[in-house]
Amino acid sequence: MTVPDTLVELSDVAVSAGSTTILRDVDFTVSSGEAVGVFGANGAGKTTLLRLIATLVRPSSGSGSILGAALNTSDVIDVRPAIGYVGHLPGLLPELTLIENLQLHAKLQRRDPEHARSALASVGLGGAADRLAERCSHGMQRRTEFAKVLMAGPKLLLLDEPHSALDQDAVDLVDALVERTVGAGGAAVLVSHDRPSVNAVATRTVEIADGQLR
Amino acid sequence: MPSAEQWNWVFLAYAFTYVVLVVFVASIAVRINAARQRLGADE
Amino acid sequence: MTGFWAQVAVIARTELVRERRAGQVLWITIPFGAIAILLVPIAIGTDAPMLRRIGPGLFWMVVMLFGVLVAVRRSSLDTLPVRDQLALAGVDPAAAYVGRAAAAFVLLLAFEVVVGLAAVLVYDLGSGLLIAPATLLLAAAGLALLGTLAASIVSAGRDGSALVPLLVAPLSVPLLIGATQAHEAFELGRSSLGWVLMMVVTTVVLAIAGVLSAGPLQETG
Amino acid sequence: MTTRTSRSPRWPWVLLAISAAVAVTAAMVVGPDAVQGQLSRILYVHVPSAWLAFTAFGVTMLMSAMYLWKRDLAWDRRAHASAEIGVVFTGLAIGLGMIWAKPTWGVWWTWDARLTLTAIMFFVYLGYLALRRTTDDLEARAKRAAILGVLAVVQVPLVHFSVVWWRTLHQPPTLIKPEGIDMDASMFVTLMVSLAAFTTAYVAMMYKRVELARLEDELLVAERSTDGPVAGAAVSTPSIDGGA
Repeated sequence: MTVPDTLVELSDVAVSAGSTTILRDVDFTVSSGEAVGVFGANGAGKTTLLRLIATLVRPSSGSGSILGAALNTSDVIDVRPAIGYVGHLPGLLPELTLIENLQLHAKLQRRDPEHARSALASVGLGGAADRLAERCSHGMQRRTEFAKVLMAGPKLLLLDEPHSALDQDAVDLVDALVERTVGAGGAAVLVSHDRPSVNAVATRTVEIADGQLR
Repeated sequence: MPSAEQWNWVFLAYAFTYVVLVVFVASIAVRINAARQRLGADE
Repeated sequence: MTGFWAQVAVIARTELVRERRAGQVLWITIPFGAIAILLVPIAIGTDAPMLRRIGPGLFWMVVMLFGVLVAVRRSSLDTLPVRDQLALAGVDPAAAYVGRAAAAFVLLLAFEVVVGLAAVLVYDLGSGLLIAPATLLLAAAGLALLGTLAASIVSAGRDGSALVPLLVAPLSVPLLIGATQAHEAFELGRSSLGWVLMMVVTTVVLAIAGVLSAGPLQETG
Repeated sequence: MTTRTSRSPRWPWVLLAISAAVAVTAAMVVGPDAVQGQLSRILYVHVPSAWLAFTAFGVTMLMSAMYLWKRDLAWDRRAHASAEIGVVFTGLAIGLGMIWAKPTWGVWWTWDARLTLTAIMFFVYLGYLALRRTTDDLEARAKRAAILGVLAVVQVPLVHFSVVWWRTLHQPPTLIKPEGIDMDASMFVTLMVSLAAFTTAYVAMMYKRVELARLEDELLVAERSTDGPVAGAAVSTPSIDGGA
């Protein structure tokens, strides 16, 4: 797919769950080649902002577009394969092996599952490919998530606390992934409460507090 | 069945109806009061 | 449209692989159903002609009440991180619903066969029970669709697993009546077609309801 | 932030007191039925409660559909209120049916198709109410309950049809049915008066129960916003790190 210059555009967006407002007055733009770091305390709305950009949360008001697809329309389904989202908690099926998890994801996206093994090897999990996800540590599961992203080669990278539970090797790997995506004309949004770890790769930073960007 | 005995069943039915409806309405009233009190305490 | 059915197949296969590894239905639900068949004569008496007469009804009751547990089983597909990943992988919520119901259908068929065999042996039932593959298939399909739908309706809340059987049991009445009456009609040499058709209609209605509500149920919040 | 809920009006209760007084008087003075004798007076409470049970569930279905269409929680509260009232009237109808069945047929329970269906409905909506207790997220709760409310719409006719068909094959209708009573004009008028009184009771209860639902929702919101970092419509304050 062709990548528009503006990958993320949110204007005056609010998100509420029940009667609680989680995000409001959000104006946020991410252009091609940017890696934006978003900092804020726990509960400030970081994760919701990221899930909003990932099209997993619907805005309750305002408008926006992700990779050229307007939010709140069915167009977002078409751009989802170009989004690489790694949440705070690993989204692996515990009863499947690591390799099966990657293959499942590839099959659902109708991509060739063949590269799963090499993707796992490149995050240093080549030897654990046939281990059940539930028997892997949190860090290993997060590495597997990054292998998933590596296989898909997304245009828009969305990382929640990208360095948590990772050792230095994996941190370097994640940073390289961000730089590669951004270098190829894509963009990345990294949210964290830990400023130094993300500053290294971010081209720009914003702060979030009480559901508002500033 | 003699008429008097039939009347007993009729009274049972009406008493049952009365009790069920009154208890239900009372339960709504009690719950409303409890909710109002807790809301008041919050403010 | 091929995408839809490919997703259904992938989801169903994944669910079955999960079940093969966890073994919940095979090692818990099915033995539980089989022992229920054994408990009834202990409770009401071991009179052979009576058991032969009430056996088919007991079998269907065990299928409806205990088979629900197949749909209740906790699935890691329900956790938020996994749902996020599936949504981003482009999974159609309706395909996920049909896929999970298909897996539940396979498991329920296995449940029916094992418990049915137990009933045939213990209650000395004739061949009548096994000559009704149509009712076995339809009951499994209907219960799978209904149970999966009920499980996804309650999945967001607490205490969900206890609630599913309460939601499913009253709404499964047409399936229970259809299955037992079709069997009885068959035994009496009458046509079971009407009862089977009723089960077909119920199954179709449940499938439509499940597919239509899959989208709204997946939206979070 | 919390809008003070207005209290539900008093006039339905005044109307109810009057109509109930008229209805009970009428039910006591109207002539007894030739076959059933004084027992026929149970008709004037049994039939209206059964009728209102089904009406209340019908209202729940309508309000559920309205919620799914408009996504306004006010519809959800009406659906909830009506379901709870419906369950009470269903329980009442079943209880009264038993009180009537015992002196008439000598048993508390008969497998009459309508009675069986009423009992099943009771459990369907008990499940509906139980479902509502499983989450505090207002929107998620409303959506799930509404979907179940609509699922009941499509499934209950099938339940009804299957039960009726099942009973017609298994039980020749030889028993005297409540509706089999040969009703003269005075009995019919009394039944209508009673129906009006019950409907007034339903309306009055709806006002109160919706008020309660509104208060409970407000309470949930208030409790959430006092410990959550982002208050509903409050002026934003600088957040303290780790404030969540």
